[in-house]
Amino acid sequence: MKKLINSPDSVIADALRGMAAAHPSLAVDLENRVISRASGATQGKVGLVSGGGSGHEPLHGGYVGYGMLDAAAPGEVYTSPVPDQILAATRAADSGSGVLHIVKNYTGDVLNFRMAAELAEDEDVRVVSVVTNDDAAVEDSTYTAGRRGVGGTVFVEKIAGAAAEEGADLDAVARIATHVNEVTRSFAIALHAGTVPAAGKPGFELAETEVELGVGIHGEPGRERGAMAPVHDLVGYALDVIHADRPVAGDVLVMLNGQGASPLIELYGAFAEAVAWIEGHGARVARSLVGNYITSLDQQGFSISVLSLDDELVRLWDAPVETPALRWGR
Amino acid sequence: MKKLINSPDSVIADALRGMAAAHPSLAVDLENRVISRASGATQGKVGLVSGGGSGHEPLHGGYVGYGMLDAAAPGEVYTSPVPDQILAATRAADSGSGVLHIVKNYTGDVLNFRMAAELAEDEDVRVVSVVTNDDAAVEDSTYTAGRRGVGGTVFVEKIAGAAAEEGADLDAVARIATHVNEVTRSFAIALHAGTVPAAGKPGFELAETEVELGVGIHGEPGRERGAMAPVHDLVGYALDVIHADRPVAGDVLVMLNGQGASPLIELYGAFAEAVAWIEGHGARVARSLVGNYITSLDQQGFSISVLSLDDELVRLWDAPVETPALRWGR
Amino acid sequence: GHLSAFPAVEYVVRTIAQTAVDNETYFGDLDAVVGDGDFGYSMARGFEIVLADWDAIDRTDVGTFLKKVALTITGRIGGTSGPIWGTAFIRAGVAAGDRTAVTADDAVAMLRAAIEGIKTRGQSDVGDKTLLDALIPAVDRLEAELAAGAGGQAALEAAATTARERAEATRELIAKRGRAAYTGERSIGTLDAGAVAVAVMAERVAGGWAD
Amino acid sequence: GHLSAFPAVEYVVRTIAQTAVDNETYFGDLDAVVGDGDFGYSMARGFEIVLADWDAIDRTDVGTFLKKVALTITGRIGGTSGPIWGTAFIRAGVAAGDRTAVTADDAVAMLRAAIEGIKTRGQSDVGDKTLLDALIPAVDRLEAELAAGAGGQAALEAAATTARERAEATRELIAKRGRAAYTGERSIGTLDAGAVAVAVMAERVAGGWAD
Ligand SMILES: Nc1ncnc2c1ncn2[C@@H]1O[C@H](COP(=O)(O)OP(=O)(O)O)[C@@H](O)[C@H]1O
Ligand SMILES: Nc1ncnc2c1ncn2[C@@H]1O[C@H](COP(=O)(O)OP(=O)(O)O)[C@@H](O)[C@H]1O
Ligand SMILES: [Mg+2]
Ligand SMILES: [Mg+2]
Ligand SMILES: [Mg+2]
Ligand SMILES: [Mg+2]
Repeated sequence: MKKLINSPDSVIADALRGMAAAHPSLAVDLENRVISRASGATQGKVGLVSGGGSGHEPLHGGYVGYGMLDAAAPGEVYTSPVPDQILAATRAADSGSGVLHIVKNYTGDVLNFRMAAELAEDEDVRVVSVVTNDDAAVEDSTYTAGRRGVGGTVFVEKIAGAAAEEGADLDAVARIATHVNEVTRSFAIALHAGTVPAAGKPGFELAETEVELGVGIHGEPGRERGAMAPVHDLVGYALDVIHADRPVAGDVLVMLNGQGASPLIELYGAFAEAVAWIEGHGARVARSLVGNYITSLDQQGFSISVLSLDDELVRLWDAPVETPALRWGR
Repeated sequence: MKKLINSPDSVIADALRGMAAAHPSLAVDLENRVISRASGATQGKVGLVSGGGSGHEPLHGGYVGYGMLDAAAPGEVYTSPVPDQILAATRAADSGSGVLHIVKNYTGDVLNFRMAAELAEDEDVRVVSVVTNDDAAVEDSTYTAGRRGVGGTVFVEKIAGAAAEEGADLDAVARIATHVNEVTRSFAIALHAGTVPAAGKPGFELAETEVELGVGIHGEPGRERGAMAPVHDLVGYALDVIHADRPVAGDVLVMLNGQGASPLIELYGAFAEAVAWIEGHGARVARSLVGNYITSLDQQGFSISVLSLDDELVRLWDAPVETPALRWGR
Repeated sequence: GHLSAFPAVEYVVRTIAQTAVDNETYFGDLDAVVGDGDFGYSMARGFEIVLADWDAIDRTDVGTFLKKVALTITGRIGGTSGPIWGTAFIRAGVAAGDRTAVTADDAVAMLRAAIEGIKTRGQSDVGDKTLLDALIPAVDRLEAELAAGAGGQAALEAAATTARERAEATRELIAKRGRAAYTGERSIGTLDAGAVAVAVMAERVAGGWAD
Repeated sequence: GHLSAFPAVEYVVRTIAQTAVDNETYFGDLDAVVGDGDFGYSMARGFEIVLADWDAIDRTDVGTFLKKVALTITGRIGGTSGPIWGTAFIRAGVAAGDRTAVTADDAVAMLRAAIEGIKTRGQSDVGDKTLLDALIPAVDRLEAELAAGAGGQAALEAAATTARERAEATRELIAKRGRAAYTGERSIGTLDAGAVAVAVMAERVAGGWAD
């Protein structure tokens, strides 16, 4: 394993210093590991906080800014942040109108965010949590840990962020966030595992002829190993799973996301296949994102997220956003 | 080698279909392989055309749009486009005010652009060419092919694009483009070679303990193999070379660019080291870009480009831009 | 060094912490099979601070001591393990209260409290393929041996043996909680990292115990 | 099939094209060492169209024929090779003019014209570690052998031998042109892909030639 790092222990601290230097629009608290808007919490606006393990950049720090998050709490690589850190992010995001916690559904994230929310409530900050769980690869059952939160989290942050910026109150922002999560499904396929710096070797081994179908964003194994195939077939497999779980119909927002080490030229090729599949099923790609939006370190592969649009969601999606990783309209 | 492709022969065509579907602001001519603004050439504005081998995405197609290029001609992977294709891009960019060709200094690119320029002149389109050659890794001598054009090309496209948008005439746009190239130096280090789809194996082999110092954007070998080292040292090496060639002083624009397969968390860490080095040398990072802007397929590594800013360059850099890969101010 | 206020409690906590630090790679590798591989790193980073701060931890009473350790853990260990192990230490501390010495019965009660805390926090129980699958049977065995009149050393050895057997037996379980749960059936055949950690800790506690 | 209008010229062009197609991987691998590895792909993609369109190429005269081939090449082969090989075919075509048959002297003149075209287009000459390092000595040798009274087959064999020797000798050169030039001294010890291609083509032309 070769990586552009100083040591596995300094990865997060070094990256935070880099983010601080690269983005004057961000305030980066190196001590507490909190990324927030340099402008501070917006008076009268619901605050949006997310966080989770690092290694998914630009998620979440890259989505702090006008129209999306107010603060983010990055944990160690693939490890949820600790309660104190989330509490500090919550404080940074609060202007008195309450704070929405956007939490990806992993036990560690859920537990630490819950503890942070309790601490915040003790300080009279009202917190509502929305747990994202859009991964169609995992069976949803009350007997399991449920579905994982993956790519749909980006949609939740953008759309709930726009609603908050428009002045919606905490319950309304939570409602739209919950709705976005409900109408989104994602599925990921990996060609080659990423390497956690502290581990020093890829999270799993795949032969030249194999792919991991339904892989998680932390390199968790998926539903099965499959045979390597043309991107047409891989994209078709992913969309078949999504479609079986929640029909792909009407106008959709599609994110063709790279896992970190698949080049953009491949992601565009994969997106072309996704559009062909979706149009072949009578739906329409009305909005899209193609690129690295929720990654898994240097993992090779892609994920597809499909959201069913309605007029309000289109309006909120199109609303201005100004963050390091997503920017339009201003 | 596993890639998200259908076949090595379809990579460019598939990616162009994907770009067309992803970006309504672009007109993608699949037949001639030309990417231009959907709005057409802007009346009264100098047209900007660039192009070169594919595999460097988002360069150049991702920089077509308001404030940057009018059209781009993507060749086969790592292979310059053909004259007819560049001519078609030139036609798409021309509104009667002449066209600037931004050409990276590689024999193939220079020859094909020259032939295209001759064909365009036959059609009474005035063309001026600016050849970028900012790679400090290569010795510049009239007895050689000269320096390679690398990361500085992004700066040239952005800044010359802003000048054109402001209404500068062809000679003035060419002058600023030439100036940007002259005040920019770049240097790249690779940890692991990228794989050209048609070749099916990495362009070169590096041991776990080795890095390629001064590597080119097509995986061309650099000045020497070096020992793998902490990112602090790698960044220091790159900046030492740049500094020896053209002093890093005053206010600078820095691009910490990923070669395609190095994750953003590492690029931010590398950028932190670059900022520390630059400030340690009494200069100031006044503007920056951190991310994948000129890639080499799935190559692991980074490049640094440093441009000496003055007030006019800052103004043109900050001017609004609206392209798939670079966007601010609108 | 400090004067040991409650040597048995300190010994157990210190052994747990040292085990976590010593087994960073091993525990991480176990978690990597169907989890995400951070268990070893998280535990080592958290417990190494416990060791670094060791002499300074408030020893007013056992409850205070354990709660301070708990705070260090939750403040430093992210992921699932922070809340889980933090809760265990908090609850054990609450059960110990202002005691400054701990009997065998107290110890069992503290472990029971820790287990209840983990169950509530993790919404988990025996059979879910978590550390509880080693911890609960081990504490049952400890209590039974002590009740049957075994000495501390013998009872701990027996409990460690049970912990190890049950940790091994997690291979047969489908993970229902934690990150491994997302893999469903594919988790069969793999060891639960947390259960193995409990077994190794129990073995080291027993191995160094002197009645 | 078509009726061959000028069989010798057609034979040479066809052999060049077929050699390019057959050696895609080999030529690409050679270019990958210090270049960028696309030489084989570019040549194969360009010349396979020449072969696919073969029967339809305008054969009004040798000049027209070669210029049509040249257009196919520059319109399809990107990189350095398109302009270089395209220019070579154009210039040979211009030299051939409206001839419908080609003598040995004509052939040498056409090759000389092609070489001049490459030099001008590429700003290159013998010693720069390009295809010229095989092509120029080979044409010199061809001319000398013919002047000494050798038959076509013998002269071509001799020229092919020279091309091969000189291609091998590119190992000793520092690349001064093309992408390999950026590596400076590190290009020493490697073969120039273009020069090897010229040698293989010359060998195949000679091998299949019948006086
Ligand atoms: N809900 C739960 N309740 C109790 N223990 C759990 C739970 N989920 C996971 N664990 C334990 O935690 C261990 C993994 O810890 P860790 O790697 O920190 O978690 P993660 O990376 O999934 O957040 C598992 O091996 C298991 O023993
Ligand atoms: N300036 C030049 N003049 C003549 N031949 C050249 C020149 N530059 C390169 N070549 C030849 O072209 C070959 C490489 O062709 P190609 O791979 O198409 O070029 P590139 O990928 O560098 O654009 C070299 O092996 C060399 O023989
Ligand atoms: Mg984890
Ligand atoms: Mg090339
Ligand atoms: Mg884990
Ligand atoms: Mg080449």
